[in-house]
Amino acid sequence: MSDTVKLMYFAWVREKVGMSSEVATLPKTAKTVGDVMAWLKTRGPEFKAAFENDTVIRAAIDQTHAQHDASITDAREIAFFPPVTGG
Amino acid sequence: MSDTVKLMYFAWVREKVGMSSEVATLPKTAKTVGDVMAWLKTRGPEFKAAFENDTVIRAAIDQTHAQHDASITDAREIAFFPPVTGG
Amino acid sequence: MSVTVQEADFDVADETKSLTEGDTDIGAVVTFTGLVRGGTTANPAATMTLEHYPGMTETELESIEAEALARWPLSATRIIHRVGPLNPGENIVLVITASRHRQAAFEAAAFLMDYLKTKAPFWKKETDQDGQGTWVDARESDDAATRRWTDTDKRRS
Amino acid sequence: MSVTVQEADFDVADETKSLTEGDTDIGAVVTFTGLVRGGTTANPAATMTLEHYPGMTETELESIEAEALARWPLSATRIIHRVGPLNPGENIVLVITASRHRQAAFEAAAFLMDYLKTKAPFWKKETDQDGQGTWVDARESDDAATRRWTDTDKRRS
Repeated sequence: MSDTVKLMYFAWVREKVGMSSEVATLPKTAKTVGDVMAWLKTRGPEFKAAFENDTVIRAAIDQTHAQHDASITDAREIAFFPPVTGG
Repeated sequence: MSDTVKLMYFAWVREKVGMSSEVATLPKTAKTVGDVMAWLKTRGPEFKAAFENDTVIRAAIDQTHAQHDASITDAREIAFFPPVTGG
Repeated sequence: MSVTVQEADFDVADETKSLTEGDTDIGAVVTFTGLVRGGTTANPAATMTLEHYPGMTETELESIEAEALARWPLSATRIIHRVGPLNPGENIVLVITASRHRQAAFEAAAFLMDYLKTKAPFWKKETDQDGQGTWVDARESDDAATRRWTDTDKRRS
Repeated sequence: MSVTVQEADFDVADETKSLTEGDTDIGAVVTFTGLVRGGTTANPAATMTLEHYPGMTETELESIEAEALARWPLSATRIIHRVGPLNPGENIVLVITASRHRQAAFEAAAFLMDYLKTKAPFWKKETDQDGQGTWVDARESDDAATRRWTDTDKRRS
């Protein structure tokens, strides 16, 4: 992956972290979606609150649904959101 | 049943017998829908042609679907038609 | 909760609106529209004429509708079936179901069409460009579609 | 064969007409309309706000539509999903399927809605009369409805 990645937050994840997107430099040890969430939790109380119960949070890499163990290699955009409720 | 009954014919049954309805006096031996069809076949070549392959013909007694072995007791109206093709 | 047999065309939007207007408990509306298909290159477009059994048709359709209302939690249903001469592309039949939830609306609409196809006394005759008329044959697949909803047979025996 | 995400309302009749006009090979058209339900007496009508993930939404909907076209012989499909603030009784989503035969149209419409409900990145927030906002929870029954179409999982792993 490039040095920086765009992180996006939707619905109550967005509300809890207090922003809809940011450009972040991830630690080199972050290899999967789960690793990114673990790192995000260390970034302050609002992130800790948002990702506390992280098993319910869904993710997408470059606008495609991704499991928590999915590799983030070459990812340009990683999004975090609750289970979808459209329709 | 009363002495007379209204007989109705639809679709190709109607076309083959050459009429859409008639009031008929059935023979006292006719107890079921099948008996009526057997009697109708004896009423001339057009009826014989219409009811020749009578297993495909459907019937209704007083506007309710009826099997060939259904009793015609108290029937006021008996209809004969091909399998339905609406919709 | 009403059925109509008519020669005139119907408007799906108008029918949907009058069925659902003012009822905010409805979360799902399914409409099914059946149309006259055109012919093939080998056998070009035929006109269709729909015959029915006045009186029994309405009774059967109301009975089918009552059965759907007993099986699914529906807010409203509507059945319109046209009769008389119809050209390719024209509407034949309309079924509308409205419910709180989509599954009930979908299932009830499919049920209504399956039952209508095998129980309601309508008959289609196609007339080709040479004026040759042919009564449309019933399809075994329609009987099979109806059987999936039940094993019982409601005909008198 | 198109998907649209928009704030504006849609007209089911207009969309159906533009999808099917001139194609006399269509014998069956199914429409599904999802609406905002009103509240209960205990918890009166709330307004709803629909958020989505621009870009991914369209990609997901197109992928769902392509999957339906691969599974059923469809003449045409249409998906419209609204976003932004919506009041009770207002339209949320429209799915239209057109086919030669009714079974394909019914099944494909139900499939599209099941997939849309569990794959397309939309989120609903309800705001009650006191201004209190609540994100709508996903329903396990929606996941179950989607699983009936397949055992495979298309998510990256």
